Amino acid sequence: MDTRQVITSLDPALIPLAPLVGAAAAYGLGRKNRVFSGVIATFAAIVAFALTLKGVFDLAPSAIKEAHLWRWFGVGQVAFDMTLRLDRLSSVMCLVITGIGSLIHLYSTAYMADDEGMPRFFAYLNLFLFSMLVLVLGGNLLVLFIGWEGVGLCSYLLIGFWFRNLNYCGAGRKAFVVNRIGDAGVLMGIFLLLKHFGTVDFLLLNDRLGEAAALFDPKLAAVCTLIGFCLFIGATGKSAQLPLFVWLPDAMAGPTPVSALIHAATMVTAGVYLFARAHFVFDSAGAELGLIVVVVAALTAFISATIAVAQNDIKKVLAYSTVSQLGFMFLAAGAGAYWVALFHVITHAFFKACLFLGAGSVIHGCHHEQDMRQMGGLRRLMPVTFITYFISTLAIAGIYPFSGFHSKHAILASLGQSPNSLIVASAPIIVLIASVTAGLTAFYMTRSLVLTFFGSYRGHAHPHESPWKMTVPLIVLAVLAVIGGIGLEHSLPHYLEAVLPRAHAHESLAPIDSLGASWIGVLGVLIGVFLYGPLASVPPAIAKAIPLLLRLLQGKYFIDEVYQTLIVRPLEGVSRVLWRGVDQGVIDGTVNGTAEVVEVSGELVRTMQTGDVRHYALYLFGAIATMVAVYLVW
Amino acid sequence: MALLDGFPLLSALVWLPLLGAIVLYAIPGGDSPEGQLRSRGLALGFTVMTLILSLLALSRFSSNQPGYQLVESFRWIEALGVRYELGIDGVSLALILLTTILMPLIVLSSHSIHESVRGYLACMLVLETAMLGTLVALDLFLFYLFWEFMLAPMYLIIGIWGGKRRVYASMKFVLYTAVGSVLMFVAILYTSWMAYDQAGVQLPSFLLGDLLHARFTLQEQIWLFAAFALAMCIKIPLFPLHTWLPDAHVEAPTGGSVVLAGVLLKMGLYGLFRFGYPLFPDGAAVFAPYLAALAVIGIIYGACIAWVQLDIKKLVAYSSVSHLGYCVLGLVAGTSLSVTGSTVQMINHGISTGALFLLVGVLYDRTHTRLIADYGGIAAKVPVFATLFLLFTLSSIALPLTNGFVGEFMILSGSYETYPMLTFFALAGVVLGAVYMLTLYMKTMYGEVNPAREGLTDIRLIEAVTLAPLLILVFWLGLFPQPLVDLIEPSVVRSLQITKERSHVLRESELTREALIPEDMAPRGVLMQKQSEYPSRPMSL
Amino acid sequence: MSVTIAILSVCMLISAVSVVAARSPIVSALALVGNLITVAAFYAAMNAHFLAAVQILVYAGAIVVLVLFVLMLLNVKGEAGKKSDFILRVGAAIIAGFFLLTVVPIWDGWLGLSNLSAPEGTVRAIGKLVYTDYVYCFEVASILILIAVVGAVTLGRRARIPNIASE
Amino acid sequence: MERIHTILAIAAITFAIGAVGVIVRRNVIVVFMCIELMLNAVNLSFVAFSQSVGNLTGQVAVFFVMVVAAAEAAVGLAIFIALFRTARSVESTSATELRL
Repeated sequence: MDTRQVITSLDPALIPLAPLVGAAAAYGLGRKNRVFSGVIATFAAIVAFALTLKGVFDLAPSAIKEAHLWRWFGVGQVAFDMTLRLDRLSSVMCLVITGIGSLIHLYSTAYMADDEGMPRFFAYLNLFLFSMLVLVLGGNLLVLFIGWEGVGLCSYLLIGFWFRNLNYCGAGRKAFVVNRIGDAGVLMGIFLLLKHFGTVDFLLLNDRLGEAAALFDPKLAAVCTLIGFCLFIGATGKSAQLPLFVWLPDAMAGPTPVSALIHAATMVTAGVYLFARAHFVFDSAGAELGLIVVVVAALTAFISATIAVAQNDIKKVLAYSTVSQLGFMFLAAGAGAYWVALFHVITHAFFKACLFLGAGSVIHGCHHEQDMRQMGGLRRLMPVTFITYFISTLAIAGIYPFSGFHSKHAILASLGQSPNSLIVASAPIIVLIASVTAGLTAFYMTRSLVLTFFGSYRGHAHPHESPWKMTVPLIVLAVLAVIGGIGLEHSLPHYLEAVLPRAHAHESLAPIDSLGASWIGVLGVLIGVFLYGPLASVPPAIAKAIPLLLRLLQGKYFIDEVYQTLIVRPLEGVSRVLWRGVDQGVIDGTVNGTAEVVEVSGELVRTMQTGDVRHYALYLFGAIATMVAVYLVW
Repeated sequence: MALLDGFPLLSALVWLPLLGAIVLYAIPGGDSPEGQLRSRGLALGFTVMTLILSLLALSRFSSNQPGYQLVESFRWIEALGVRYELGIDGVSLALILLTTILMPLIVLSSHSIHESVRGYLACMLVLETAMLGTLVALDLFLFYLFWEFMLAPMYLIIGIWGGKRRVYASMKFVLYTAVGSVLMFVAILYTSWMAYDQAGVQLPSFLLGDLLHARFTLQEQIWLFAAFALAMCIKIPLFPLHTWLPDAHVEAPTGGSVVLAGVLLKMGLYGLFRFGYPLFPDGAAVFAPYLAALAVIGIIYGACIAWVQLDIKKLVAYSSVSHLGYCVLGLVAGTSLSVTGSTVQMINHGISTGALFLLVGVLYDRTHTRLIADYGGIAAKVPVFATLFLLFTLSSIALPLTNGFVGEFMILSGSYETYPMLTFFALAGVVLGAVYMLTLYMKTMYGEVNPAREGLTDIRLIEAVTLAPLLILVFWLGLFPQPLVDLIEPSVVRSLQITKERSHVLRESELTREALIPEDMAPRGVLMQKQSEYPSRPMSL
Repeated sequence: MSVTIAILSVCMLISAVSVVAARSPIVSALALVGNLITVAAFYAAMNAHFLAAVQILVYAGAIVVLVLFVLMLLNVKGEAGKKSDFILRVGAAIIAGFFLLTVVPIWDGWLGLSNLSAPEGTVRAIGKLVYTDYVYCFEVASILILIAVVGAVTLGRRARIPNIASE
Repeated sequence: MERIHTILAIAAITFAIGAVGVIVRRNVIVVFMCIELMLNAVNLSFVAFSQSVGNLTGQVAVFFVMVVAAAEAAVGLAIFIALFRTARSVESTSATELRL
């Protein structure tokens, strides 16, 4: 770990520069010719991908390419620089971002073809790529924070892209605000780091923590736990974990490519990347932090899986499945197996992006119809979309040859071998919940597959296969979803060995055993096929039997409503009271009150001026008399 | 620059706008169309010349040279010991630059004023003189003179060219500020008298340099600082004393709002920084926790109320209360990082809120209404305006890469060391900030187009020219704030130094055996404890 | 001696009260004359002979005559007995009470004065004093009287002052 | 009883009566007379004091008071005539234009 060579090179700076220039060009030139903006944006994404490849090509295991751009700001010893670093960890993320980003850009040129806001869309999409790359390449926590809030902003802009519809904008605002709550956590973490270690630069932090650990500083664990917890809050905000996941389902209001890129593949994984990048904080933190993370992750996975089962909107199903899969990633991250979390990030990026783009293709085909009950029997009408969707469903279900199995299996395995004693102790329960969730995942994905592609077409549009620009990315992603698991199972840990602790491959099972190990996924698929295939009458019967449970699941456990009534409404009420009551009532009251007092007393004195001389004589002599009396009495 | 050595740069800087106002009235022509155009041109000319002078001052200012620079000192009122003493340091120069940059933009934005334009511009120029004077004065008496002098033109601007309730608003504004500053004047007199009494010289003096040698007991310091703080906190405005701001903003014309939010509010903070803390360090230390608490309450209180506002200008006004709460927290926290951050945030707030008011002005000129309900979905109608409004909103909610973030981050990280709990609540302000600004943006810009706003025209050239410099500044200070920080930091560190030394001197003179906070910096081990560099009383929150 | 003082005091009080309480102004003018003469008698009793003479000559003779002249000129009838409103009467009573309060210390000799005999208040003595120590006052007094005369003339002239009531 | 004390007491009483007269009476001229009454009371006490103190300054003061009284009478009466001409009455209640 400490034999790292820091090479100064411009690569890390060029990678985010491409989408930035692309965004400006797309918006600027695109206004004249809409399609042109799509081309520029896609080209910029591809250029970024190429630059990443070039950067990664000659990257030695423990080498770090650093671009120290300029001193951002600094007072006294505390200083923050704009430094971007490309090392093995960030290169993996960059490849995923730019790779899938380019595919999705290509896909969007067709998907958004008939939307007059195309230049704006592609400008925001490229801006998102820029922010995500800055986040990943950030040399210190502050530059990471720039990307962190940048992606929050882009997701706000893209969710509310069709701003005519107010509740889309509401969803965008909700996403931004909930992310902001998470960002407050990251900020808190930064302040703690500054206070206790004087820097937020990852390399320096790594050394100082190493020093402190060597000195067996008693307070180190406590401080790191606190910092870790703050960063975890930030991660839950950005990666939609239990308390702060409410924004992700609403984020489906944005166009589908946005959901695919931002709310499936890249942005939501930022939390996992933060864990991997700041692993030294979590490693030296107390065992309780790891346990909290794992428990929250498991609960999130399970709850969102149960909700997904009862959703009828295809994008909502995928959204909750994303939240669930993120739970899996945090299981691994919490357990200290950072490379496994990254492994699942990559495989999830492949099949989830494919699923979303497939859903997008279906929606595009059915003229913006998102309700699965209005679809069905599309396998003949949209064969390519069907095949790719089918493959991805098998992948996410975690069935042997597909990538989903390998990463999920690695996660469950990592729980057992985690250095964190508490996690190992609680591993059985966590694994049980995870397996049940995996089964549920298989079930609801198969349900969505069957409802959309099998049976007869229930909608009244006439769906058609999407053009090549949409199907090519689907195919590429489907292929990656298949080979991703096997391909990366051993090469990824080897690749990340120098950068992440405990990055060593698990012994891979023989094909037959792994087939056996994926029995949960197979079981889920079979139940799904039977329930929504031949025994189609059974689900409505179940629904009638336990209406309460169904309403609870469809209503998403009413978490939104709980937040609304417990936090938003009272806050608004209090603000109104503060405004009317305190601000105008009390403070202005006293101010205007004093004015009135002066006015009233003025009025009183006025009555004394009667104009009659004798009254004045009275006051005059009265005064003299009292003076005389006082003089005498005194 | 040899030829400029003798030239009294600061006096020229201060009195040039006043000369402009006089020239405006000297030339006949009054309110005829070409007369108005000529007076606008003249006013613009004078404000730009003042800007050039301030840039000249910047070029001749070297930030690492200790003490005040470009000092001019003449005897003025001999008997009272009042000297006409001007001088600048990093902090005042930064605020001067903010003023001289905003003023030309305000003159440019005055195209919406049609009746007695000459009077309006003259008021603005006189106001600029008063503001610059306040920033350069080193003599407490002169400072107070300019401080009071600021009220008159502002009263006229709100009172004559304001909205419907302008008389009430301007009266409230003037009375609020006057009450505070009268008390301050008493404190000034007392201070100078004590200094004169102790120093035994034959002439009293109001010079800051001399007053710093005076000795005050803790009791005196508490009362004197309270008087200063009251005047300054009304101006800032700090939480309970802020109710004049929304009324003043709502009723002021566009230019009035910009100068009020952009510069006038900063005078309070500048006053505290320049006079309040150095003169009465222990008194300040006693008040510090309370001011910090009020600041944080102000942050959250301002944000909450802004959220439920119906009038855009009132919303932005309450957001100013919230933003300046950060600046106060930064100043009171007392570490060099937080005080520098507070000054930087003052400049940033001036730019972003100034721009927001200009934008509201643009809307107001077209629709003559400021109610959020009258707008809706105008992003489709005015895309360029919507983009500009979005960018300045982002700067206002402190998004990284915009100027707002730099100041806010420095304040919060700086004040975390002295007031950890308060900084945690201030963070809630960051979230609330996003809530109310985005709500405003959503309600006005997004959704179906409001039928009443069909014929809305997009930004004209003159409005774009007014906003362009501010937009450049937002991103330039967001990406490269270090030059500004380098300008401000040495003066802040020096002022903190003076305050700490003076606090020791006063404490020895009090001969109280108070346990001093161990001043030596803990060796930079793992847990680097850095207490506030202001002398702090044991009861910090 | 004390008998004359007593008589004079009684006359003084009666005339004072009748000035105030008299129904018609003429009666009160006459009562005022009586009062002035009593005061002149007091001066004589205290050897202030010059003052007694001047009192009678100036005060009783000139001022009260002038008053009577005005009374006659304006043909003022007595009031129709309208009592002035309550507050004034109560106020007057209270003030009178306060002033009478001063009598108490005088009465029990609090001032500690004695009956020293002062030099004769003859014309020579007062004249010497006026023209030596108080000559400035004397000049000022003469100017004052000049101003008073000029004032009276301007006020009295009929033509110049617009008759407000008639407009 | 010292002679001086009775005189002073009488002067005080007369002064009080004059004050009451000034306040109570509506007729302006009677008010004027009451003022004269008060002045006389003061003169009396002046003389009494000069008597007890032993020098003549008291009496000179009385002399000057008389001068003032004379001037006052001249101007006062002129005012009353002007008042009568405008307000047709000498009641103080009829001249209240200066009311706020």
